[in-house]
Amino acid sequence: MDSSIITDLFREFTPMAPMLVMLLGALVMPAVSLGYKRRGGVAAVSLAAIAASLLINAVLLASGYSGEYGGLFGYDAFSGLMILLFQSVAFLAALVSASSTETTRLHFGAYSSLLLAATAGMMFVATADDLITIFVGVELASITSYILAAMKRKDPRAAEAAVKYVIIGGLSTAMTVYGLSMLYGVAGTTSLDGIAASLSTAGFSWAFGIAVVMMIAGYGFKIAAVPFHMWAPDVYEGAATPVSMFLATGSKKLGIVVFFKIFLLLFVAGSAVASFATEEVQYAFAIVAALTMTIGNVVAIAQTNIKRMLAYSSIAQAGYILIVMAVMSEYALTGGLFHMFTHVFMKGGAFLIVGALICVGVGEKISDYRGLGRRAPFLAFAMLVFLFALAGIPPLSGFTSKVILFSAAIFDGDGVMTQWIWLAFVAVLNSAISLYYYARVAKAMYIEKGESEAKLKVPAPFLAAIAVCLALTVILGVYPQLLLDFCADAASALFG
Amino acid sequence: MIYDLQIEIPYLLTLLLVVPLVGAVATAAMGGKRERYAKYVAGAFSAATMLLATVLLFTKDMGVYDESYSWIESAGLRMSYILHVDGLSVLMVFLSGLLVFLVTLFSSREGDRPNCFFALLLAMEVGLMGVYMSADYFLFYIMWEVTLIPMFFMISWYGGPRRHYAAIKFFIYTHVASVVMLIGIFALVFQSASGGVADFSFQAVLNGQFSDTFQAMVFLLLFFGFAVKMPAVPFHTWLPDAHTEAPTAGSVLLAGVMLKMGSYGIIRICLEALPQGAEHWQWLIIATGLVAIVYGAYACIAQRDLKKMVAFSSISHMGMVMLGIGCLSEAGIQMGIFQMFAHGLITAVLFMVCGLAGHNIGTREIPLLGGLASKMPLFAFFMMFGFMASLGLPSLVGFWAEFGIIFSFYEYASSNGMLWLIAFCLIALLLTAGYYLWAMQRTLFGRLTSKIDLSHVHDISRPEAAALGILCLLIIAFGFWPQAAFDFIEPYVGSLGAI
Amino acid sequence: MIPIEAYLAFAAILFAIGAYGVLAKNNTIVVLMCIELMLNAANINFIAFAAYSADAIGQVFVIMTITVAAAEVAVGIAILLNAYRAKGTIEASGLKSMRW
Amino acid sequence: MFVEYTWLVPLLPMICFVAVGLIGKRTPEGGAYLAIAGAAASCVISVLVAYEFFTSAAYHDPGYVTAEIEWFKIPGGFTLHFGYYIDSLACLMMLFASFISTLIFVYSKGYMHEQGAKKRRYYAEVSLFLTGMLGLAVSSNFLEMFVFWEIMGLCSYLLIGFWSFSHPEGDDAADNAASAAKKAFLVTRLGDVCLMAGLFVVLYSFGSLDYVRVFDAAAIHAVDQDMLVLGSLLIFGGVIGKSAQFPLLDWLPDAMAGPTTVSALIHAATMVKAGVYLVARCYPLFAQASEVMLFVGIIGGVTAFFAATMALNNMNIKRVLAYSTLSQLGYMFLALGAGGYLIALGIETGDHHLIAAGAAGYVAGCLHMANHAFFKALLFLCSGSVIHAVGTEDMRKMGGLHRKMKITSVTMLIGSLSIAGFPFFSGFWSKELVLETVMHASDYGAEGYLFTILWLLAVVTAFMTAFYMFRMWFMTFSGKPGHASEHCHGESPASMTAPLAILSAFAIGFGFTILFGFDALLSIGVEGPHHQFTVGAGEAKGFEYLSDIFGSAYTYLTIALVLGAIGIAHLMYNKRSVDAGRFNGGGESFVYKALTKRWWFPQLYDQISWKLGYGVARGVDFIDRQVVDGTVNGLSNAVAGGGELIGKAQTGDVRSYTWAVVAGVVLLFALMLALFYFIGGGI
Repeated sequence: MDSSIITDLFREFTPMAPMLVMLLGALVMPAVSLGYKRRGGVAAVSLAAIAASLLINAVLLASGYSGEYGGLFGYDAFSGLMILLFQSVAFLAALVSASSTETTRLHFGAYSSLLLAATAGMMFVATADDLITIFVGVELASITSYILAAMKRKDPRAAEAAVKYVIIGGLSTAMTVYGLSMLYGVAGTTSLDGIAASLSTAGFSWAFGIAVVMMIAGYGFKIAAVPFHMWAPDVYEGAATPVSMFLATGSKKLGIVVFFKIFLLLFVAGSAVASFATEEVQYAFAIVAALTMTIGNVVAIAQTNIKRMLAYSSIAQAGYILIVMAVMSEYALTGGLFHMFTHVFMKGGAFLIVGALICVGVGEKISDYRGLGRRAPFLAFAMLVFLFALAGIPPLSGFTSKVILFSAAIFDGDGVMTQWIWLAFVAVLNSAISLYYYARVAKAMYIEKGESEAKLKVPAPFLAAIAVCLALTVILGVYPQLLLDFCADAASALFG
Repeated sequence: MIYDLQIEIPYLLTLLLVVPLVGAVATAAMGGKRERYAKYVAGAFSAATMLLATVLLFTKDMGVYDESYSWIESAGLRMSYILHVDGLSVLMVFLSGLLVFLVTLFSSREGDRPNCFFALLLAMEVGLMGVYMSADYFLFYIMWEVTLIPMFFMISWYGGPRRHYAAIKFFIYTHVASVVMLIGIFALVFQSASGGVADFSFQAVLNGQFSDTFQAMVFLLLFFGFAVKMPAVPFHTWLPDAHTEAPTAGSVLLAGVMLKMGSYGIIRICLEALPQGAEHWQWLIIATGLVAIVYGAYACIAQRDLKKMVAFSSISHMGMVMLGIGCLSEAGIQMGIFQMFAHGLITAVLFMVCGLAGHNIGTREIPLLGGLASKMPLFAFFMMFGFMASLGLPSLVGFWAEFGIIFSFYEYASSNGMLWLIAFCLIALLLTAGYYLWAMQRTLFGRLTSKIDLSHVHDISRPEAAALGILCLLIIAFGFWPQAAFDFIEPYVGSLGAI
Repeated sequence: MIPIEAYLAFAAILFAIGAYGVLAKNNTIVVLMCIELMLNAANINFIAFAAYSADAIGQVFVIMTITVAAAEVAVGIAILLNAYRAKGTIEASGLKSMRW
Repeated sequence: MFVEYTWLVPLLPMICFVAVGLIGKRTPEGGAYLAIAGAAASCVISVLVAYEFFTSAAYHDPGYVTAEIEWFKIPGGFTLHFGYYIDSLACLMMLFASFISTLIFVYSKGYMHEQGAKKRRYYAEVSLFLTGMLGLAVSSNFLEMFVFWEIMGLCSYLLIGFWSFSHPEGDDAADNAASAAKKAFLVTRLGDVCLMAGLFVVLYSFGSLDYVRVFDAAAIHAVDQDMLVLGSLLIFGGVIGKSAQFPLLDWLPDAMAGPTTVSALIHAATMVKAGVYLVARCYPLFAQASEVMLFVGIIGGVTAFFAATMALNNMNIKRVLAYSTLSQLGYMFLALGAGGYLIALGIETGDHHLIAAGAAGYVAGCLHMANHAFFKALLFLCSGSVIHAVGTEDMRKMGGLHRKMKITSVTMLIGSLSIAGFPFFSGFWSKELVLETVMHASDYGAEGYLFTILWLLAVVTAFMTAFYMFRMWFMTFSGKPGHASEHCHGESPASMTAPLAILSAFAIGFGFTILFGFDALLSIGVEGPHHQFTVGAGEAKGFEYLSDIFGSAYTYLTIALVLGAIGIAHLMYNKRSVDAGRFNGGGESFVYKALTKRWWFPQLYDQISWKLGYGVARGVDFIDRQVVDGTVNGLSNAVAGGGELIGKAQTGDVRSYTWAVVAGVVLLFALMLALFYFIGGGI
C-alpha cells in the first residue's frame, strides 16, 4: 500500500501522525461535549477520531513505512503494531463507554478527552526513541487514567480506587524517574540508541544496576507485575468497567512496551559485551514472571468478584508476557506481541461482558452469573469463549499465542534448547490452574440455576464490541497468520 | 484381504470432521419446541459419520489415507492441516463413529434439553476423530483439548449428584496432563526444526535427530500426559469420579474412545518419534501397566457402585494395553492396539448396562440390588454378556487381546529372566473374574431385592437393546475372527518394526 | 569541587525520606507530598549528572519531571477531594473497602 | 469320507444353541426336540467318524488325522490354527459325550417338563455345553481346546446357576445356587489361569500350540526340560480346577444346586471329564518327567480318598454322587499318573517293559473315564428320577421307594454295583486295572514307595465307595417309606426311564470291551529324548487281562472289601441291626464333624478368598481414596487455600501496597545481588 497520502499531509511529522490525530480529538472533545446533550454524539466524535487515527496507522503499517522525528520518535513495524493495539483498546472502550451506566454522564466530554489523551500517551511511548519521550508518554497515559478511574457515577469504590491508583502510581513514577536519572548518569544521554551504544562500551555498573531495578519496579507497576500488582484488583474493581477494560488491556501493555523498548534494546544490544549482565537480568525477569503468573492465578481462585478475578487473571497474563523479558529472543518477542494482541480481545471481551451485564443490573459477584446461559445465551457463550481462550484452550486465540510464547521459553528461534524450560513448566502449570477459576464462571453461567430467568437485553454497542472481540478471538486462534506475520516483522524491527 | 474394496471418496477424512461438526451445530439449533426432533437430526448425522468411518475400512490400502493442506506458516513456525489414517487409527476412527452413533441411539430417551445433549455428543466426536486422524502436532493438540469441553459440559449438565466436583476434576486434571504433554511436543517439534522452521507435522518430527538423553527426557513428559489420559495408576483418580457422575452416553465415550487417546498417543508419538526413549523407559511402561492391572482389579472388588466398579475395571484393562505396549515387541503392540479396540467395544456394553441400572432401577449400589434376572431378563443377559466379555471369555474379543498381551509379556519376561512377573497378570485375570461374578451374584441372582421399590422397574427398551445388540454382535464377530482387525494393525506394527 | 557522590548521596537520602513518608503516613495528602520529595530526589540526580557531564538533556528532563509532578499532584489532590466527598475521609486506613 | 466332516460334530449343537435361543419359544417343549436332534446328529456323525477312523487303515500309521485352517497370527512367527485332530482318544470322548448327552437331553424332556419358559434357556445352554465338550474333544490345538474349555466353564456357570433367581424352592435356594455358580466358575477359573500360563509356556517353547507340532519328538527334544516340566505342571493346574481335584475340589459338591440333569452332564459326559481328557491328551508332554506324573498320581490318590470320606455320612443324595465323582476322577488321575510314571521311567532307562506297563495305566484311566461316564450318568439320572418323584434331595426323607419305582431302583442298583466295582460290572474291570497299575508303579523308581501309599488309599477308597453307594441305595429304596416318599406317585415317564435302561446296559457291559480290544484302539504316541514308543500300537491283550486280574491276590482282596462294605451298609441301613450312630459318637466325634464340614475346605476357601480378595481390596480402596485421591484433592486444596492466604495480604490499606512495592524493590536488589553472586558474570 502506498502511504504517500499521509506522508504528504504530515510531512516530517508522519511518525507521529496517528498520535497527533488522537491528541487533536482529545483537545476538541470538551468543545464537542458542549454541542451535544447526549453522550452518543460525543462518543461518535471520539470514535471518529480513533477511527481516523486507526486508518492512518493502518495505512502506515501496511505500507511498511518507517521514519523518525528528531531522534525522539520513530515509527517502524514495532511501533506501528503497538499503536494498532492501543487504538484497538481505545476503540473498544470508546464504543461502549457512552452506553454504559457506570461511566459519567455529566462529564462525558472530559471522559472522552481523557480516554483519547491516555491512548495518545500510550501511542507516544510506542514510537518513543528517547527516555524523555517514554517518560512523558507514560505519564500522559498514567495521569489521565487516574482521573478515568475516578470517573464513575455513584460509587464510592471508584473514589477509593483512584486514591490507591494515584498513590501507587506516584510512587512508581518517583522510582522510575530515579531509575531513569541513574541510567542517564551512567550513559550520559537519554536517547535509547545512545544509551545502548555507550553501555556496550562502558559495561555494567552499580548505578546501572540501581537503574534497572528501579525501572523494573516503576514500570512493573504499569504491568502489575508481582509484587507491584496490588493496586490492580482494587482499581479494576472500583473503576467503571470500560475503564477497567482499558486499563487491563491497554495500560498494562504500555508497561510491557516500555520494557521491550528499554530492556530488549539495551540488553540485546549490550549482550555482545561479555561483562554485560544480561543473564542476571534475565533471571530476575524470569523470577518476576514466574511469581507474577503464579500469584496472579492462585489468588484469582479465591476471588468471588468477577472483576477482581479478571484483574488477577490479567496479572497472570502479564506474567506470561514477561517470559519474553526472560528469554529475550526475537521468537519470544513475536509470541509476546501476539499474546498481547490476543489478550486485548479475550480479556477485553470478558470485561466488556461484565460491563454490559452491570448495565442491565447483573451484579459483579460470580454467583450473580448463575443461569446466565439461559438469560443471555450470546453473552454467556462469548464469555465462555473468552475465558477458555484465557485459559489457553484450543483452538482459541489464547492457546495459539501461548503456544508460541511458551515454546519460546523452551527453544529459541533456531531450535536450540534454552535454560528457561522451567519457566515454561511454571507457565503451563499456571495455565492449567487458571482453568479452575475460569471453569467456575462457566459452571455458574451454564450449570447452576439462577434466581431469575428473565432474558437480558444489553445495549447494542456492547454487543457490537463483544462480537468483534469474539470474532477476533476465534479467528486469531484458527488463523493466527493474520497477525503473526506483523508480529514477526515487529519483532525483527525491534531487534534490528 | 476381504476388506480391500478400493472405495474412494474425496475428502473422506475431512468429511469425518465436518459431518459431525455440522451435525453438532444443527442439533444445537434444534432448541425450544423443536427439541423433540433433535435426536433424529443427531441420529442422522452420527449415522452418516459412522457410515463414512465404515467406508474408511474398505478404502484402498487397508484404510491408509492422507489429506494435507498448509495452514499457518509464520514466525518460523509451520503448522499444517494434515489428516492421516493408518492401521493404528483406522480402528479407533471406526470405533468413535460407531460408539457415537450407538450412544445416540441408546440415549434416545433423553428428555432434558436433548438438543444440547446430542450436540455435545457430536462435538465430542469431532474432537475424537480429530485426535485419531491428525498428523500434525498442532492439530493433534487442538483436537486433544477439544474433546475435553463437551465432556466437561456433558458431566456437569447431565451428570449425577457430585457432577460439579467430578467435572472440574476431570477437566483440570486432564488439562494439566495435556499441558505437560504440550511441552513435550514443543521439545519434539523445535528440536527437529530445520532451516529455522519448526514444522509441527508428524513427518517432520520423525525426520528429526534426537539424542538419547533428549529422548529419555521428552519421553517422560509425553508419557505423563498420555498416562493420565489412559489413565495409569496413580494418575487415575479423576476417572472413577468422572464415570460415576457422567451420564451413560458420556461414560461410554469416555471409556470407549477417550481413554484410548492416551494409549494412542503413546504409540503414535512416544514410540514412533522416540524409540530410544521408549527403550530407556521400558521398565516404567511395564511397571505402570502391571500396577494398573492389579491395582484396578483389586479396587473393583471393593466398589459398591456398579459403575465405579466398571470404571476401575477400565483402569485395569487399559493397564493391559500399557503392558502390551511396554513389551515393545510387534506382538505386544499389535495386541495392545487390539485391546484398545476390544475394550472400546466391551466397555461400551458395560457402561450402557450400568447406566440402565441407574436409570431403570434408580440405583447402582450393588448391595441394594439382587435377583434382577427374573425382573429384567434382557438386562441380565446383556450385563452377563458384557461381564463375561470383559473378564476375557475365550471366543469373545477381549480374550484374544489379553491372551496376546500376556503372551507378549511372557516373551519379554522370559527373555529377561523375570518370569515371575507373569503371576501379576494371572492374579489380575482371576480377580477380574472374581469381581464380575461377585457383582453378578449380588445384582442379578439370588433373592429379589426388597431394599428398593421395584414396582416401576421395566426392562430394556428397543433402541437400547438395539445398541447393545450391535455391540454384542461385534464382540462375538471379532472374537471369532480377530484376524479381521489384525489385518489392519499388522501392516502398521510391521512398519513400526525397528523397536 | 563537590564530588558527584555527595549529590547522589543527598538525593538518595531525600529519596529514602520520601519513601519513608509514603510508607508510614496515614494521611494521603502527606503521602502525595512525600512522593514529590522522591521525585525531587530524582531531579537532583538529573541536575547533578547534567552538570557533571555538561549535558543539557538532564535539565530538560528535570523540567519535564517538574511539570509531570505538578500535574500529578493536581490530579492527586482532586482525586483525594473526590474521595473525601464520597467516603468522608482521606486517611489510608479509611479507604479499604476493597480488599482480598 | 466322514472324517472330513468332523467339524460338524461341535457345530451341530452350536446351531441348536442359536436356534433354540432365537426360536426355541415357538417350538414344542421349549426347544427340547431341537436340542435332542442336534445331540443325536452329533452322535451319529461321531459314530461314523469313529468307525471310519478305527477301520480305515490309512489312519493307523500316525495314529491321528488332522486338518486346520489359519485362524490368526501373532507377530513373531506364531500362527494359530483352527481345525480338528482326530485320534482314538478324541473318538472315545466324542462318542461317549455325544451319546450320553443325547440320552440326558431325552431324559430332560421329561425332567424339565414343568419348567415353563425357562426351558428355552435350559436347552440352549445345554446345547452350548455340548458344543464345548465336543469342540474340546476334536480341537486341533491347545488354544482352540482352551476356547471350548472356557465355553464349557461358562455353561457350567449358567447351568449351575440355572435356579439362581426365582427358585421354585424359595429365595435361600436361589442365593445358594447363585453362590454355587460363582464358586464353580471362580475355582475353575483359578485352574484356567494356570492352564493359560501353561499354554504360554508351550507356545513360547514350541512356537506353536498345534498338537501335531507340540507332540513331536524332535520338538520335544529341542525344548528346555525345565520349561517342559513347568508347562506340564501349569497345564495340570488347569486340570485340577476343571476336574475338581485336590485341593480345588470344593466347588463340585456345591454345584449340585443346578438341575440334576446338569449334574449328570457335568459329571458324566462333559466338564470334569475334560480334565482327564487333557491329561491323556498331554501324555507325550507329561510323560517326559516322572515327577510330573508322580504329582498327577498323588493328586488323584489323595482326591479319591478325601472325596470318598466326605461321602460317607452325607444325607443329600446328589452330594453323595458328587463326592463319588470326585473320588472316581481321582482314580483316573491315579491311573494316568501311575502309568505315566512308569512310561517316564521307561523312557529314561529305555526299558520297554516299563513302557508297556505304563500303557496299561493309560488304558485303565481312559477305560475308567468311559465306564464312569456311563454309570455316573445312570446314577445321576436315577437320582433325578427319585428327586422328581419325591421332591426332595434328603435321603432321610426317602426310603422304601423300591416298590413305587421299580425301574429306577433296579437301574440305580446296577449303577451302584458298577461304581462299587462289583465283579463283572464295568466299573470292576477298570478299577482293577487302575489298582494293578498303581501296584506296578510302586516297584520302580526312587519315589515308587509313594505309590504303595496311594495304592492303599485307593483300596480303602474302593471299600468306602461300595459302602456309601449302598448306604445311599438302601436309604433310598429299601426300608420304611420316609415322609417324602409318600408323595411319590410312582415311576417317572418313559422319556426318563428309557435312557436309564440304555445306560444300565452300558454300565454293565462296557467294561468288557477291555477284553475285546479296547486297549488296542486306544493308542497314543509317547516320545522321549532317549526313546520313542507308541502305547497300544494296535496290539490287544484281550483275554490276557483275565489272567492278569484274576491271577493276582490283590484282586480278591478288593472284591472281599467291596462285598464286606456292601454287607456293612446292608446291616446298618437296610436291616438296621447296627446303629450307624455308634461310629460317629452321636455326631460329636472329630472325624464325623470333619466329614460334615468337608474337612473344613469351604471355610478355608472362604477365609483365603475373603482375606486375599476382599481384605486386600479394601486396603487398596482405602489407599485409593485417602492416599492417591487424597493427594490430588490435597494439592488442589493447597492451591486454592494458598490463593486465599496470599489474597489476605491485600488488606485494602494503600500503605500495605506501598510496603509491597518498596519491599519488592529491596528484594529485587537482593535478587540481583544473589544472581550476580551465583552467575558471576557481573562486575
